[in-house]
Amino acid sequence: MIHWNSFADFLAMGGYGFYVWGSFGATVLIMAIEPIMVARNRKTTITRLQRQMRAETRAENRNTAE
Amino acid sequence: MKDRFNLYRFASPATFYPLAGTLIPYFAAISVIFGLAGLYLGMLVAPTDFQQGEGYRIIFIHVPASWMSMFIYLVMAFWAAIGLAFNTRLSGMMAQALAPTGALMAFLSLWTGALWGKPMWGAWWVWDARLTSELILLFLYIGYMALTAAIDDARRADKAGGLLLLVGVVNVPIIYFSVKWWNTLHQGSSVNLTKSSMAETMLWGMLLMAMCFWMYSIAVALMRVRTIMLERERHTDWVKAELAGQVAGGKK
Amino acid sequence: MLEADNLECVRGERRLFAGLNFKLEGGELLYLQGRNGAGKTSLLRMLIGLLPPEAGEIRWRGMAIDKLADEFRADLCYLGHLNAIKEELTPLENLLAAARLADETLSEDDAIDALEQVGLAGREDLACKYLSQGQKRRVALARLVTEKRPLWILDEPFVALDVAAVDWLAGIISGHLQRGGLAVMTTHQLVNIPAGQVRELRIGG
Amino acid sequence: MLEADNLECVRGERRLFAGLNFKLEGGELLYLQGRNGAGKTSLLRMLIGLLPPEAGEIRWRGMAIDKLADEFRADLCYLGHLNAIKEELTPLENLLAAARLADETLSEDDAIDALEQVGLAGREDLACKYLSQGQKRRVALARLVTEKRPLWILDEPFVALDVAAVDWLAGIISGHLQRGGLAVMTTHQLVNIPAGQVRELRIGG
Amino acid sequence: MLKIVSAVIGRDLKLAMRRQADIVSALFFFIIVVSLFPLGIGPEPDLLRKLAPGVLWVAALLATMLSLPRLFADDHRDGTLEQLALAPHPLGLVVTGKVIAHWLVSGLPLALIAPVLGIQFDLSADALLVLTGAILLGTPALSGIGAIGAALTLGLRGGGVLLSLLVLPLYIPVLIFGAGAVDATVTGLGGEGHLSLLAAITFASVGFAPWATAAALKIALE
Amino acid sequence: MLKIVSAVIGRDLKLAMRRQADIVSALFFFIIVVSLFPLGIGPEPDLLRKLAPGVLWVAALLATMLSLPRLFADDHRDGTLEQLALAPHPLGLVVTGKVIAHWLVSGLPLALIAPVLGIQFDLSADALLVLTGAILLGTPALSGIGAIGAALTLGLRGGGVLLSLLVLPLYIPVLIFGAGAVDATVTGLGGEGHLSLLAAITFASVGFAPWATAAALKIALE
Ligand code: HEM
Ligand SMILES: Nc1ncnc2c1ncn2[C@@H]1O[C@H](COP(=O)(O)OP(=O)(O)OP(=O)(O)O)[C@@H](O)[C@H]1O
Ligand SMILES: Nc1ncnc2c1ncn2[C@@H]1O[C@H](COP(=O)(O)OP(=O)(O)OP(=O)(O)O)[C@@H](O)[C@H]1O
Ligand SMILES: [Mg+2]
Ligand SMILES: [Mg+2]
Repeated sequence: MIHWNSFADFLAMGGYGFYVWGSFGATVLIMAIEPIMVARNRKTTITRLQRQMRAETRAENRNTAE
Repeated sequence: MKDRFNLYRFASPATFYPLAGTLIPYFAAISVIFGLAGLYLGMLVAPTDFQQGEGYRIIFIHVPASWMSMFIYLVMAFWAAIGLAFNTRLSGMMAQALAPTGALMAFLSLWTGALWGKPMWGAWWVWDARLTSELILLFLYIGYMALTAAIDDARRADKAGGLLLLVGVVNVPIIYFSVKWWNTLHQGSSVNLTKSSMAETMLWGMLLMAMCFWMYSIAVALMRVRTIMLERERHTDWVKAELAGQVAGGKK
Repeated sequence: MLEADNLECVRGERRLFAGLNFKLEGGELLYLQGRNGAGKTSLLRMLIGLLPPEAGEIRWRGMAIDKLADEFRADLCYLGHLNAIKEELTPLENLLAAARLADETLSEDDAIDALEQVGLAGREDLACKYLSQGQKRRVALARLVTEKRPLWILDEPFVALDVAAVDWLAGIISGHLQRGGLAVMTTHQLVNIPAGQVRELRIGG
Repeated sequence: MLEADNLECVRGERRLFAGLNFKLEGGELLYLQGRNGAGKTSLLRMLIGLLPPEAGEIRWRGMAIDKLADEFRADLCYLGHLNAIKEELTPLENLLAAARLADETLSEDDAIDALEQVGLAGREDLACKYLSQGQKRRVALARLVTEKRPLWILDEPFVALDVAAVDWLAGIISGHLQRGGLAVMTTHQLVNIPAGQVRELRIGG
Repeated sequence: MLKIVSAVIGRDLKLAMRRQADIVSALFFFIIVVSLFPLGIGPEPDLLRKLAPGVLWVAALLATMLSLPRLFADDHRDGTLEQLALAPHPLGLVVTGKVIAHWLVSGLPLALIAPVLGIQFDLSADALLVLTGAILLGTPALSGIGAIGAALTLGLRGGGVLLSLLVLPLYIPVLIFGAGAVDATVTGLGGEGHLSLLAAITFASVGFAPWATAAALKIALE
Repeated sequence: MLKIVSAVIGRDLKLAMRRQADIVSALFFFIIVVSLFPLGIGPEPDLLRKLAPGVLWVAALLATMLSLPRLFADDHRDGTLEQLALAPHPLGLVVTGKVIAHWLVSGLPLALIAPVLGIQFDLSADALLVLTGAILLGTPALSGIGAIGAALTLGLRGGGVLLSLLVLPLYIPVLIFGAGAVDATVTGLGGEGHLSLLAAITFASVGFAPWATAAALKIALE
């Protein structure tokens, strides 16, 4: 069922390789980078919020101690 | 009054957050499966197009990306309407979580369209109604993100952004029907479930890829909305518990 | 006539107050107190319907104010810390324009009378940008002389006024209460309102 | 060291003061007084060379300040009512950036020490927009801890500070005077500066 | 209803007259931008004639856009906007008045000066007529749509650039039909179709935009 | 001397990074304005190719101009400008730093995106190269000259429009030589002459403008 005769054919895309692979490449790149960015953003947000929370509890403890 | 309270609870971040967390892997997995199947059909099995040669294979990205760019905008407008009407907290967060993905889809539609246009029309870009309105869609996404980022107060940001989404929604039918209303270079609709003008494998490849894009968008948006929830609800008890749990249980 | 039912206010991320209740009848003045940032201005803006409360309801003559809409606003006169006057217009023009926009009829003579009462006689034709801070405030207060609406909401009305003007304004508010009007007011200054029933409400500890 | 000779100030069309003279030596504090709008801020801005006087001259170490230019400014530390801090930067970044722009060397450790002294320990990494009004003021004041310049010009430095911070700042100013520094200050609050010679100057009647 | 709209228009026009800078500067911006193009592109009359509708329209868009940030900003800063929102009639009516006044101050002068600038580009009398008509018909839509953006960005830091980001994409249909009308006349196709589409856009946006704007203003006032 | 300039640049870039909106919006304004023209003028590639240099340059002018009001406004409002004026070195050096930072944030991105937009107008590779070079060479002059206008209108009501009135006429030489360079390349004459004139303007204005700006700032601070 496979339509291509060789891997080189597949890469060449009948002369449209640049356009087809340009499209697929950009898509793969974006779909790989976006989740990574989201995950990284999530991690930094969590550490920041945790630090803020610790600072707040510390401040509260100080207030109640006084 | 009671009715409203129920709705409020249903859309409560505290219940939605863990639900989203469990759903994400499933959506991601489905997306990968559909993607692989779609690529197999589209890139390896589908025959050459008699008019466009192998160049037509861009369709397997171009059309799903274009569809998703419009669909995500509609979903955001839907959430905006809900948010403005019922003042639910979750809807604004959903809209904000979807926006970057929608913008990327619009960008991909433009990018792949441009790469397709060069060999087919001999130009990277023409000023035709569909292309222009898709470009406007990208601008609307960016405008929405810029507006919500510029407003410090989250709830005001949601309302103002929601209003913008609703005003901009007129653009979506213009994109969709532009090929009918104006006589343009861009090709008209060819997906028609009753009488398909496309080869069977092409059609299936495209539909599978569309599913892949759809599931991908859901997964990414859910990931993003979870972060937004933590940020916005950081003074509530459930977020504090969640954050404390993350320290004890290590990275999740 | 004016009722607050279990109001809650959240600004930014902080809950300023919750479960706030009061009931005000004709002839009564509600005197809001609280330190800076306690949420007094926020409460006033809820009462005039510009800030939707996080929870709870405000009723005027027994109806929710967001249902009443225009009817409620036709009974309301609000004076914020901003004077709402145009620097380019003269006091007289400002007063007339404000009345037209609030859908009231105000004759030029009445307007001139009002300006005279607030001590601006002879300055009716000077653009407001040449007035001093206190005189600008007086232009804004002139509205209280001409307006005959039952509910006054005043946010720090005594700011920038000298002693004589403070007394005059206190008298005006008393007269309003004696005619059966209601007023809600905040101020950091100690002012004695000679007539009418004064009730105090302290928010934010 | 700092001398004002027959200064005159005109703002808009009004003459605020004229024929103003004073002389300030090391270890002395000049405490400017006057009602709102008397021209205190205007005088301070003349002293730092941002507002040219209508008439008269200001001398530092015997030389006119507009001749000295950079040399004078290298001896000067000014704190206006604006805090001159960037909301987007953290207190630490703000302090370091201010020092670099003022051509001073400030190590990160010293900056952290200064922030701790003004009671901002633990907030070095939080963007300033999340700080309260008083905390923002403290970031601005942290400059006084790190800076070692002889002439301080302070426009209402106690605004927005709580009691503890007011005492702390009074102590800092005393220390500066004891080290032989000069200071010119305005404030509407009554503050006791424990050490150094305090001279008062009232402008505008 | 008409009373309040006309009261708002009267007040805004009086203020504009007192300030003058407002009216003059939108107009001068328009003239300068239009005059910049021949400098950037060169003096060939044929080329310029083809450019004229596009350039004039883009300049009109930009001139309108630049005057937008002040549409509500002054009223917001001095507290008048609050009072307008508290008046006993729908805020949408007040906004309608303000939009009309804005058009009278910033749109109408553009339409009046456009034929003069069109002559610089060597347009025919016919084309000048259609150009004027199109700008007359289209600028109210610019004021209406722009009001939404002005209300959404009211009081925000860096609001000016944000405003242009929000509003320019929504201006595109007006631009296309407005410039299309003149183009069609120049090429002999007749601009009526474009003009009627322009009129439809203007009616829709002047009718609908004030209510969206009023909603945005209420959000800004919270 | 270099130390203080680089300190200012470092701080301004850090602030721009924190805000992001600043960088993005000038860029997007540029993209949108450039995209508006073909919509107004029609899609003929021949016509578009002739227009491209003029349109890109006018858009660059306008994008730079719109970002100018905020060049000193933020520092003015929060009191930092006073402190900068009181630092023990000439204010002109500080302004030089701010102008360079402004260019890095608003001019450089325009130069980088210009070739992409040039493709939309179907320009040849040669023309794209000269276009990028011209924008790279010319935009510093825009920042420098613009800074004078920004300082002169600092704190004035309606400053934005006034600013454009002051600054746009002064931008005209940059526009003429910048667009001329691309034009000359397209027509095969070679754009070197224009480019060197552009470089001269840039050198002169970046060297001289900060001192005029510093004087204007001192007046605004009185
Ligand atoms: C940057 C340029 C382009 C943009 C913005 C664009 C945009 C879109 C959009 C929004 C759709 C989905 C709408 C619908 O399904 O009716 C679409 C579908 C499609 N596009 Fe494009 N397009 C571009 C260039 C091209 C080019 C160059 C080609 C091929 C020569 C092309 C071929 C198609 C096809 C075949 C479909 C599917 C239509 C259908 O079957 O429903 N597009 N495009
Ligand atoms: N739009 C807003 N977004 C976020 N927080 C706000 C907003 N407006 C006010 N706040 C905060 O809400 C609190 C209460 O503000 P409010 O103006 O109601 O105080 P107030 O009691 O009137 O004080 P004052 O006596 O100083 O007038 C303050 O801490 C303020 O910072
Ligand atoms: N740029 C200016 N143009 C015209 N008049 C001005 C200007 N700046 C200040 N004034 C006026 O000069 C007078 C003195 O102002 P200044 O700020 O020096 O007063 P101050 O003594 O510091 O008052 P406060 O105690 O309120 O701080 C005021 O009446 C003010 O209106
Ligand atoms: Mg208040
Ligand atoms: Mg002062």
